[in-house]
Amino acid sequence: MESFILYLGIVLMGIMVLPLYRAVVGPTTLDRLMGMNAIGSKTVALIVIIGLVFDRVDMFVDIALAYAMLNFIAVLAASRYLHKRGRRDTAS
Amino acid sequence: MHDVVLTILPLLFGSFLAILAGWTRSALVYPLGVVALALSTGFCVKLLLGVLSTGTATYLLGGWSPPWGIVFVIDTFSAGMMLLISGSALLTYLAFRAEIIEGFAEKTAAFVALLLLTVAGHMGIVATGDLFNLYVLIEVAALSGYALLGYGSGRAPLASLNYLCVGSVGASLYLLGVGYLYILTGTLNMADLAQIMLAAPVTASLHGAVAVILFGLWVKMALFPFHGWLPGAYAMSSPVAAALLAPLTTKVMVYVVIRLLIGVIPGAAIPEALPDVAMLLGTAAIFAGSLMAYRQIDQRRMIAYILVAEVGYMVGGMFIGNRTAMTGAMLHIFADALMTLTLFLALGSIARQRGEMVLANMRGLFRTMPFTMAAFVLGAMSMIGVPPLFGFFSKWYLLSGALESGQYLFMVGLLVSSLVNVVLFFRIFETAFFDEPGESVRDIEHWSRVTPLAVAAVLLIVAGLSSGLIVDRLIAGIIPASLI
Amino acid sequence: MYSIYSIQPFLAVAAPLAAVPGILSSRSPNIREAWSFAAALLLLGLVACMVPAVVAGHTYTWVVANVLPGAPIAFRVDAFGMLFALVASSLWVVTTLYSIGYMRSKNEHAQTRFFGYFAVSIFCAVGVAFSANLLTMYLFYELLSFSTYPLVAHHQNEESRKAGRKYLGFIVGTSIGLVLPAMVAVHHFMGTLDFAAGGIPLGAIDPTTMTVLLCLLLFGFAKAALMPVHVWLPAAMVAPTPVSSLLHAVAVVKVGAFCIMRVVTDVFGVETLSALHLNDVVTGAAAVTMLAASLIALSQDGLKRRLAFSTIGQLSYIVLGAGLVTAAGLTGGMLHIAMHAFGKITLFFCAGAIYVATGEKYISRLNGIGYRMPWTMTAFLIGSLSIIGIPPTGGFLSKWYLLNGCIDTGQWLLALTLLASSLLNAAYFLPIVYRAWFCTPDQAQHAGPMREAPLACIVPPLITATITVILFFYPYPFLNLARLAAN
Amino acid sequence: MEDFLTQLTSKYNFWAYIVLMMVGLYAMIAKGNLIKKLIGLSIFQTAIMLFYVAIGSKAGATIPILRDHTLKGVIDFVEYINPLPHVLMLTAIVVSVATLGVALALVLRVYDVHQTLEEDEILEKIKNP
Amino acid sequence: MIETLVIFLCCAGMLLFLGGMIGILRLPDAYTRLHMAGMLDTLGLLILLLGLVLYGFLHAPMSLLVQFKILLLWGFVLVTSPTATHAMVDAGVRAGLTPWVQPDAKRRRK
Amino acid sequence: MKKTALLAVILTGALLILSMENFPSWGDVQSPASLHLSRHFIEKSYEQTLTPNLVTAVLGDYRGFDTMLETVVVFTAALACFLVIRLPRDVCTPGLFYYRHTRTGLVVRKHDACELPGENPTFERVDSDWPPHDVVVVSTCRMVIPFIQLFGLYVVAHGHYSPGGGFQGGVIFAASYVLLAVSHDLRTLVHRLNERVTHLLSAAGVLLFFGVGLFGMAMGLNFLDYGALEGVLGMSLASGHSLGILLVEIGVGMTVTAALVIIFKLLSSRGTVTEGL
Amino acid sequence: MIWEIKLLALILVIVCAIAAINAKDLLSAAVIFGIYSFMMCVQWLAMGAVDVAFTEAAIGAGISTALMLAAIFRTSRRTKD
Repeated sequence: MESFILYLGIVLMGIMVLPLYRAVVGPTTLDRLMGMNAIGSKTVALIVIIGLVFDRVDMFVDIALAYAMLNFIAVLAASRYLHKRGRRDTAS
Repeated sequence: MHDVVLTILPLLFGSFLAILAGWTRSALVYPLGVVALALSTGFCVKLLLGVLSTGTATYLLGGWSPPWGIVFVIDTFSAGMMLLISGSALLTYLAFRAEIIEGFAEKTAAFVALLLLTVAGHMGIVATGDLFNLYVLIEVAALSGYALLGYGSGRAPLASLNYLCVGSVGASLYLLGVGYLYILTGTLNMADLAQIMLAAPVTASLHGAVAVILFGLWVKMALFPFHGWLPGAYAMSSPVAAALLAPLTTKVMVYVVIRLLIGVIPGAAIPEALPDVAMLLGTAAIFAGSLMAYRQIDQRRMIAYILVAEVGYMVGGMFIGNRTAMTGAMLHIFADALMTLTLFLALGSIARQRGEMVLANMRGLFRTMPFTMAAFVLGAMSMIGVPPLFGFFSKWYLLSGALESGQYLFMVGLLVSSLVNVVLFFRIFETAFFDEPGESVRDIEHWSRVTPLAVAAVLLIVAGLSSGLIVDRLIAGIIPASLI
Repeated sequence: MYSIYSIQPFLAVAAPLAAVPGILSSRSPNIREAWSFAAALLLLGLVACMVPAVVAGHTYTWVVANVLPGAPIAFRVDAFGMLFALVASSLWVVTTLYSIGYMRSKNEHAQTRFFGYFAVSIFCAVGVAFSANLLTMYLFYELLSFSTYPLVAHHQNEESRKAGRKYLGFIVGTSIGLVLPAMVAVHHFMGTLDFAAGGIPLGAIDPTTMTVLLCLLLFGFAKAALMPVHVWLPAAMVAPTPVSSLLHAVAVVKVGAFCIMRVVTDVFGVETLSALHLNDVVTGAAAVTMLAASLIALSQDGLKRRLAFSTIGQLSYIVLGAGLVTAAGLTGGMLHIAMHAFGKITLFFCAGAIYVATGEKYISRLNGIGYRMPWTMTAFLIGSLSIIGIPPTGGFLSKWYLLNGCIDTGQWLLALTLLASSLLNAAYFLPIVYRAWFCTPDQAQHAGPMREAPLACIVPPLITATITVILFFYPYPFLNLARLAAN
Repeated sequence: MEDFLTQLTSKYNFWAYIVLMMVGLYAMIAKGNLIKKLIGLSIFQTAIMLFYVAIGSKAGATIPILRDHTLKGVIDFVEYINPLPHVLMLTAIVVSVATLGVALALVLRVYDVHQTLEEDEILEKIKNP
Repeated sequence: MIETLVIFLCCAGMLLFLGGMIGILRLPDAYTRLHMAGMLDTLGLLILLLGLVLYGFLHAPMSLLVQFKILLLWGFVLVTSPTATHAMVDAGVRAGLTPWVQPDAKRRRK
Repeated sequence: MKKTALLAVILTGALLILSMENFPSWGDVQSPASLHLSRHFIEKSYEQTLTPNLVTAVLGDYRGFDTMLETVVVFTAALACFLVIRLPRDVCTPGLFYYRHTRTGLVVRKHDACELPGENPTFERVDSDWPPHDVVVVSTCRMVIPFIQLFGLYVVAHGHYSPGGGFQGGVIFAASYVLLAVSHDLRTLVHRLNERVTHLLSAAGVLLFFGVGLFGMAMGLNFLDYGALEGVLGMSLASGHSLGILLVEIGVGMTVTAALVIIFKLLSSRGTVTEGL
Repeated sequence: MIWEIKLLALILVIVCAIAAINAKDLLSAAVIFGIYSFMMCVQWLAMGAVDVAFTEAAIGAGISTALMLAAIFRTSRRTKD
């Protein structure tokens, strides 16, 4: 069962490559933002899984929580940028 | 007992209080700074006297004994450095009273706090006995320095940003080197590290660690190929920041290297090629600094380039590898700091009256601001290396040490740079002495500006005459006997 | 023969400096000049106080600060230093008087500055005279360079600034570029910079290094104007005449010659030099300079320029004396410092007086001036006789000793050079005298009745001329000191 | 070759940090945009932090928070990862964010003055204002 | 029993993730990709977290506090993830990003 | 330029890799780094400080001075931003005033502030004519922010037992304010935490840290020696240290929160502290 | 033990770093830099450095990105390289 969790983690890590591709390649900023959000949500799960692997999940869950929050904030801030500046930038 | 730490605490405390005061009773901010700096200077004097009578002082921060906790270790040389730093900061602070109070409007509190913090950072760098703590202190000093230098109009922010990039890389490289040492020895305390390294096998990694640390510090101290940030940063910023930081930053970094070289890193751990490279860079710095100083129009920029050359002096001196040259490098830290202080203070007061610091704006200054110019002359003479001013004696030791080891190119560099300095400064003197000031000039020389300047200038003579004493009491005991 | 530890040398050195605040702060010219005079007399008194003990063979010492190991900033008064200090301090009194006359009648600007820096220069000259080691000497030497710079560039116009730059460039360039490393090297090899009669013992430094060091010091003290580094001296002639007299008679060039003498006798040591035959380097340089300078002087039309080249030649006599490394030669060289000083200052005073009275600077325009300014030209005659070395003047004595020195060591070539140079001296000075007294003036300007320069400009050359003559008959203050120093 | 492989496998974290560091350094030197430079600086600093954290790692050890700390017992240092590099890097991260903040403030000021973030354009503007 | 449930939930979560990611890769424009990401990602994470909580009962005995925290995280994701997606779409619209229209549909409408 | 940079970078990298030769291999338990200092910390710190999180123990206590300086660095950064980009107040006052009708979202632009009363329920003062976030985002954030702040406090306080501490908690706390500014607007944030408060808070945080240190000195021990707390509160020595760490973490949290909020406010509004991201 | 995760994370970190410095506009660079921080955080977690990872999550993902966005918001997102 432990190895299942470990494999879970590895697969999760592997899946992360796909949004990373989107985030790196683009083509629009929105895509990158989406990639960031997707990676963030995977990572939250990954952190809990690493915690399980270390057998110290009580220590890791705080981080996962903080991670989710900050990911949210970052995404919101970036989309706020697009709110305010996006049109002008696309126009230019 | 608490003397060691009491030299720094007033500054930190003062900076916090300055912010509190700035948002409640803003009239208190400037006096607060004076009190903090004066207290700090006072404690430095006390510390110096104490160290002179009882020997190296150690202070355990948090009460944890080394190597587990952080310690401050003050020997005679570092006590002298601390006094130098706090004293020169106090003089700058007093001299620029008008600028600090008026020039920053609502931001005075922030400025004063940053000023105190940067001084505290520099003093901490000198005091600390822990490699990582040193890094944090470097960053405290540097970060506040960036802000002080970046506050200004025109190109100041760009210059400061440039400084920030280079400085951060330097500090990071230092940090990396500390990591290398840590992985090899498992400790961060300097004394402990010195012990372990004596016994440790000399390997490529050890050499690499030392090289990276020194490389990082060279970047921080603006040694020749990495000097790009220095002239801009000091020439574009407000005169207060330049006068405060120009005497401190590079010199303190040189101090760190010297401290590492003579107290921590055993000779075997230094890569063989490193001293040669350092000598080469030092000599190149002297030539390049002098050459570029010659081409400058702005006088502050010119002096900044001279500073680049002076860094070359010190780096060369400490890597020549004999006792005399090391003494010279150590003495030159004091000398260079004092000279730079004098020059920048004088230029600061002149800039206040005349605006831009180009040669044409310095006409007739001897007539309108005689005391300022007299001090400027003393500082310049010291840079040139005229006895009995302080600059001569450090140069003497450097020359003597270079001769002992047969570093003739370095000797030539020292002499050439002195000669270039003659040309550079006499250009100013000629204009300031012989040209008419012009009709519209109304220069004012206020005693509150002149007094600190005069103190700095007189100190140049006094320190020069007592340089034998300084070498005997402060420096000679620090250099290990193994260095011949 | 014992050493007296006393603050007296320090006081003597500092005496001129004491006048500076007074000069700078006084508003009226009278007070300013009174300060100058007071300081000059004070200095003369302080120096004279020490004469008896020095003549008796004692020395005064005083350590100001221990700055470098083996090289403190210290003063020591010995016979040679006393000789030079005596010359400088006594001539300062006269020069002050002359300056007052000159500056007032020419109505020069910035007189406060002039007198201030003048005092500082004397301070440096006396400092050089009384220094106990090479470091102290270097210190005052450098300060002298910087403090005479404003005097040289006194007129502030483009020409004088250029001259000032040249002056400073040569003097400071050589002192930092040549003397400083040599000094460092001496300190490195010997561990001390103190002047000691023996100098460097034979074999302490290998001969090649020794040669290099000697050359560095010989040409490093560019104030002595040995041939390749003499360029500054004629250029500096743009300065007001009292400055020229200061430069050429009292302070600057004599300081250079003094330094070379000191270095040869007390740093390298006479025995060492002669054993290594290094004195030939010194005498060679001196001989070349002597002849070349005299030849150049022949073709100069500017009075002051001719005097300047004459000075270059005469300084080489002193250097030659140092290079002869015999007692007679050294005595002659040292004595020549004094004799040339009195002679040359007379000439400069006269040149200045002519300029004040008539505004003439060129020899070709001096026809018949003797009738118009008989006192001046008499003094001029005596001065030139002394420089040439014709008997009833002091110049004869020093040349006599020098010639003796040459013959003692059998250096006939040098003796011949000396004589040839004296002939050349005569060839460039006597025509001026001839013109002044025996040619009829081309224009009407010099005809007319006798119209001398102001009294303050006339008295000093007469005094110095008189002293020049007196020194022939009674040279003992200087001669004794020189002999004492040479032995 | 074998040596190289063992080196690579036993120290790949160290190697990776060097690669990262070089990426950051390259950005700082070669990129003309000021914010790119700052990103490079941040990468550079994180690379060093990665190195430090790698120093602390210990095979078969757990995170440096004591397990069952209420039980009195002998704590074996082998069980826990070395906490000291973590402490140092916490401080370093804080320093790096502070540096970033100040740098961005300066960037804002630079933009106010020169209206561009490209270094070459700024230099151009300084030369011909 | 719980073990099977855990494996099922985790696998389901991973599948959803995978689907979402393939959607992110393959779909033609940002809005459609966001749609996939927003829906499948959120659901995947939620299910996966549930699985992990259950696993905690089973193998690594967690304190209730930890499970509560994971549930808190669950709730947090439930609230914020759609909001974030919404904000992103909003931003895209306001930034003037035009939605993709199927070329065939256009033609057919004609 | 790029080629030179690449060359320099590769050379440096090669040198660094070469000098790694003698490093102990990965994860070596017996390497000097895991033996000398860290062994002492792992084995002794719990009994000396009663703090199971070794990182917190070392950070807060053994290397407390480092941590104080780190806090000072953050404080410095805030001051630096303030000094560098804060514009003078008179420059910040805009010539135009915007008022939004709360029902319709219509924005009215006025040249003079006095014409509308400040406390008008139908109109609210806004910074510019940017459209606000829609109700979904705003209300979600309104809901989430207190939760984040609570979590931040928890992280500060629970640093002894789990990862976290003053710094992380402070950042999370600051992030909640950033979220507030992003989801509403900067005016709301400034309304909650005005400049004066943030500055005072940042100084107060460092002063708290400093005060704990000075307290040690006042009790005759060294600076930052938390053992001094033992005597006053009648605790054991180790719990005195534990309390000291807690106090210190609170100070750090205060400073970090305030400083980051200051930096964000200044950066996002270009020094005017009116309209931001 | 979990070296696979570490290795993957390491590769992703490097990819992100290179992508961040090569991004064609600064907004993207900032966003990718945020991802970089996430990955770094995972890397540190896998190495067992929980406190560092926590800090990096808070700093890199949250504040750093927000600050950078704010700065870009106030300047320009244009970049030539």
